[in-house]
Amino acid sequence: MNLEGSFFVPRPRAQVWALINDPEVLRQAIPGCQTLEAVDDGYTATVTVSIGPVKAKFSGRVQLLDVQAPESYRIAGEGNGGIAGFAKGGANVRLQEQDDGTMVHYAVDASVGGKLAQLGGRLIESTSRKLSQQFFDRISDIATAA
Amino acid sequence: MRPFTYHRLVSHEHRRAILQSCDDAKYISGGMTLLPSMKLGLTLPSDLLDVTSLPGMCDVTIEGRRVSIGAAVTHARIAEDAALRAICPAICDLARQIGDRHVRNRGTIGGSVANNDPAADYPAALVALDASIHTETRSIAVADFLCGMFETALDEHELVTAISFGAPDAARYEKFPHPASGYAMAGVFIARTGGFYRTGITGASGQGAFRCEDMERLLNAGAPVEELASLGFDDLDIFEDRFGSRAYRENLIRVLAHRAVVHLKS
Amino acid sequence: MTIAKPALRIEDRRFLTGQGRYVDDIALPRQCHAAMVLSPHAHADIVSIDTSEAEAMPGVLAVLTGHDVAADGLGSVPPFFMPELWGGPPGYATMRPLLVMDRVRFVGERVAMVIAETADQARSAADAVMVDYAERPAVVDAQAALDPKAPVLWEDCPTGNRSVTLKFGDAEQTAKAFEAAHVVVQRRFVSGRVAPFSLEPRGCIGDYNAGEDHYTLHTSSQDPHGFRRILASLVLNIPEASLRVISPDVGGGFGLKAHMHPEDGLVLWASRRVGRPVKWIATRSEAMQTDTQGRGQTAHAEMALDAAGRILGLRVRAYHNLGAYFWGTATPPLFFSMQLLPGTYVIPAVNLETNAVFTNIAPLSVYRGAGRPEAAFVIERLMDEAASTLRLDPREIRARNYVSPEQMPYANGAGLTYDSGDFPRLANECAELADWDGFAARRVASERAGRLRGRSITSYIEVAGVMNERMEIRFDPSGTLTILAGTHSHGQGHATVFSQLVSEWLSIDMKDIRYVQGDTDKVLIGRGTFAARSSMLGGTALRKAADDLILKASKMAAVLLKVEESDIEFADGLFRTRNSNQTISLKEVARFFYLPAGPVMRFSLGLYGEGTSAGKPGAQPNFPNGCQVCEVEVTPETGEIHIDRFICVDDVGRALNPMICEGQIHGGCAQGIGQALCEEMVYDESGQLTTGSLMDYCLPRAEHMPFIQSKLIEIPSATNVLGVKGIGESGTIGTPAAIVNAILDAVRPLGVTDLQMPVTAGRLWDAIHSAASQRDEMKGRQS
Amino acid sequence: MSDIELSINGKSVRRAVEDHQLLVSFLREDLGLTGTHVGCDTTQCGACVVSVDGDTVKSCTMLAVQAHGKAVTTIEGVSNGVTLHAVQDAFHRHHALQCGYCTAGLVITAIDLIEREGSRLTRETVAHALKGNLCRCTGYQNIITAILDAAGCLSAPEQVA
Repeated sequence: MNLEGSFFVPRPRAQVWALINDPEVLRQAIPGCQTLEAVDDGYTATVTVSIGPVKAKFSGRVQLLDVQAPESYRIAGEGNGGIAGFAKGGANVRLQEQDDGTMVHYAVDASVGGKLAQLGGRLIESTSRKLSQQFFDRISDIATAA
Repeated sequence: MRPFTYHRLVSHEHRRAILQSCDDAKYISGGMTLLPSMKLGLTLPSDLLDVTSLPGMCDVTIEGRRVSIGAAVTHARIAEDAALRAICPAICDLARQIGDRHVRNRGTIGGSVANNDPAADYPAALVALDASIHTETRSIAVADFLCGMFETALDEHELVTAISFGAPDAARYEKFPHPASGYAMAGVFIARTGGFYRTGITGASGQGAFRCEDMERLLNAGAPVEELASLGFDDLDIFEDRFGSRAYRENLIRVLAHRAVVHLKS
Repeated sequence: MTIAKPALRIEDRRFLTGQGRYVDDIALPRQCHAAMVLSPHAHADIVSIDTSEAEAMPGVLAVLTGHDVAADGLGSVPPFFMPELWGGPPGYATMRPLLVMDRVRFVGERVAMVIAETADQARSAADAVMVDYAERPAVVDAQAALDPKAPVLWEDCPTGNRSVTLKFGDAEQTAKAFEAAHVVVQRRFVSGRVAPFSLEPRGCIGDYNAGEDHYTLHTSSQDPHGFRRILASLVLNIPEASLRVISPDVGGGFGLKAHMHPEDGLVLWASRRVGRPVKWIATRSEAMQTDTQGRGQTAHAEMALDAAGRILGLRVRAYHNLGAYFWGTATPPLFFSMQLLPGTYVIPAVNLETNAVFTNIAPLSVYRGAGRPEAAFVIERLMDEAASTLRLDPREIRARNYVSPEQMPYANGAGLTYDSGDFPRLANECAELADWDGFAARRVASERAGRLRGRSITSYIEVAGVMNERMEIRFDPSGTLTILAGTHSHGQGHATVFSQLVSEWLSIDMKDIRYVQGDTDKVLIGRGTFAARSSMLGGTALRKAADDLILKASKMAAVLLKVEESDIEFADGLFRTRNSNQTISLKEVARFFYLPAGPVMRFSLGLYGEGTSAGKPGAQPNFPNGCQVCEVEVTPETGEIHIDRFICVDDVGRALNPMICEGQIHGGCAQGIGQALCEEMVYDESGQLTTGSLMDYCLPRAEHMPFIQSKLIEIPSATNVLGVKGIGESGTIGTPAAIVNAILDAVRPLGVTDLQMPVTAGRLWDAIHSAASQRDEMKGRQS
Repeated sequence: MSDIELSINGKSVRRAVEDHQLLVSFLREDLGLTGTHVGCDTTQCGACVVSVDGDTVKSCTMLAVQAHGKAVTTIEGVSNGVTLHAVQDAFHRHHALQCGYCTAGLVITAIDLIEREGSRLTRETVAHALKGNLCRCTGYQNIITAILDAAGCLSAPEQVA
């Protein structure tokens, strides 16, 4: 699954950068995220995801990589859903300074393995898109409201 | 399959009582989506509550132009019901295009609606017919009920008991099935009531069935069918996969709408 | 007379009444069940496996891993054979363990096995086996795997991810042909991976008898003796006599079941470990991930022609995606996809090459047609490209290039010598049946209805009949007889066809013939059934068995009729003396072979005949061939494709049972249509299978199928006494090209010049749409 | 466990079954009626089709407890064991089966189809009605022909062809 998009936040770049590095913001933005705890090189997380009749609970880690403050990073996650399989993916996020705020550009990639992958491309693809979109929509909402 | 306890519900009191005692209960009606995902081990309920014997769940009632279909009525029954066909043949034709004949003999309208698969057929009709979804305690307008793919306004363990709608003067469902799964790559339901058109489109968007107001404006304005070809869907999350690009699915919506309208006008 | 008659199948009754007996229908006393733990990663090191939770679950008897396999000394499995055995260069052969211990190389690779009281319990516990993986980068595309920077699957393979390169023809001569060409057409052709998808998933039951130190395997197999050889000698390291393999009713094979799979060894071993019979039946999801697949070839092909449309040369560079292992019978598709590239045409110079490449997807093996459909697709698509370029009728360009009957036997330049065939005649008959000349009117009618009509004419040739075979015929004292077949029918109707042969040769009523196959304790040896081999090799061996039996019986007849053996003739089931009218029936003679005393004392006890087909001319292959005319209608607004006409004219050498021949053609065509229009196994970049169920993998349904009009032509094969040519694969071979060429013919006027399989409605619409956009753009630029 | 009582091929059967047991496993494993097969796990292949109270259903996607009180007909109950049912006979005469694995589901489906649609069947409607039954061997052509013949709908030219 690949998804690209961008949104505008009427806030200075430094402020947006701080937000997207704030674990509490990330926790609120990651769809289905129940816990997000800082560890040495990132965070451990538990996330519950529903796809139709299927509900899978993933435990895994979230890392911020290639950090070029205050301009860009890659947020990468991978989670093990036990019987259901695993999911992994990431988003390259870039903040572009503008006169009246910040443009946030993102490019998401995600893949799913194990039994979940057998649910059918239709469900996997649209769920990954939906969750990715939700994540950035929430970031956008939080940043705008901040 | 993993062990679970099966309950055949006989009344709503019974239903509530059983729910009290279960960790992770799920309703089963036809089971056409639930059982396959349970077989894969991806859904592991502790209890299955069979709703098909609850009172009224298998009734089809028609009062005046108001149609009410019990949630446990099968697709096959809807396809073949003579009274329904007399008042709203399009819903029968839609039901006849779901899955295959064996699936239609088990699968139910309530199960399909509660699941809200973005490529299921009924949601298109529900949207176009401005249907109401009934539960034991309330009735929910379809616009409020469908909340994106696989999401509905149902509370946890709230059970769909019936679907009702006012029969349109005329309606038509056109579907292009996915070659492998048989779900809709795109499905367009167009209803006309009192000279006004209402539409419901399924399959094409990852977010589920939607109403196309641009299309309705064209139709209500009496534009020639050829103008449907100018419809754009840029603001929608149109789905794409190996069997159909975004452009292809957008085209299917236009072509299917064209076919439906030609049929309605014939 | 029964041969050449459409005799109804004697095996039908048990299937029609639900009395067939497939592996999963067998329940052995005290049997328990196995489930596999599959790798969810395409490429990863196994860091650790924790079986403790699984072991504690209800009903679990054992949880076994690759370490247990190693500790018990079970052998790993090499390919059935490598190209070297067929005269190719040596390549890199992988050794595949039954359970992987250290590193997984495709999604679905088996890393552990759970044995439990019930299948549900075994599957639940398999889900609870915790495997910790360290992922490695994966590569799924064959050409990408040849990039020096690509992840390497087998570090000790000296040629990176390339196992072997096969070359045919003459590079220099071909280069000259291209220099002299009036026109060169070239294209890239992809025959994607497809699933054999037998309706019966694979399954097996292992049963170890400790008292006798003997194993029995019930398995869904096309080749029980082949399974036994590998399992006994390579996996279990036991004498073959210590293993009995029974292949009962088998619900379709299509090449998938031509070779053992890891589970066959695992259930035998597990049965020894737990002391009970162990059954394993694949779920469909599991089968989609773990089963071998077919095709998997990308070919860059170019053809040189003169101004008159005569072919001067053919150059092809191809890549076969082997998957993670060189496994099973992956060798034949490598050869046949190259060696049949010249097709039915005279091509003076060919330069052909394929590279077999390791990637992180499921292993490649044979699938109905095995290489021949890939070859036919390349040559037949090129012929239409050439016809289009030279503005020649597709029928005419073929007519100018066919190998003529007078040129037989014909060496095709790629290592095969066709023995017989009349390609021009087949093309003419096919075109006539298809009302070739009426096409223009039909095209106009279609246009009036808003649809585009296109057509194709496709010639194909296949090579059938590999290896040797053995058959036996046994009389019993009551005068009925049993055929013990080394071949293995799993839908092909052998019980009927072989009985027809024996019935005619020996004048024994069909109802007095019993047919036995698929049990290594009953059948001495055999090669099973694949590659359209059974009518020729089984039939030839059966003929020899009948001759052997008649010879033995005629000695007895001579004694009974009190004449010299040379005075005895056999005809119509009777032995007759040449000079008198004395006769005695074969049945009566047979009875004497079972008497406790009398003339039998001079002979061996019992009457049976055995025959093998081996050595020249028995081991020469035959070359089934045919012609197909296909007409399609395309609805341009949706890309929907309707196959309106599908005519097959097949040279079957000799039709032993025309009804069964046509049934084989229908089934083959359906698989060809599937590949052309909807079937493809697709992996994402990380090696995850994205077509893991029927929700995404589109198997042809009744609605997809045209009405196939079939005609059988009999031009006897010179390579076998029956004159037969194999029919089992024929339908699959030309069909993909026939369909795609017809579609292209329909949409070429819209500017579409190429299409890759599967040509789904969406893909076709996209092609039409982008051709239209390009046209508009060109117009825009010009104006 | 639940107690169920149902009719199988005309005979009354009373058993205790696990709640999670599928009808197909009840038929095959508990009753030994192995003519009904399993070919997929996503309710698509139709190898497991049986008739329940006169409706064809996929027995791999129905619980045994859900069959309580119902009348089930499997392939074993289609004929009397001596004479083939007209549909079975047509399958035989038209070579409508090869490996036989999908055959039970197809015969049950065909009988139902003919009972419902009778003489109105055409090649197209039969092909459409077989959407829920996969066959990998025959290419469906002879199956459709057999069904049309059993329904008395085979047109004369086809019989010649």
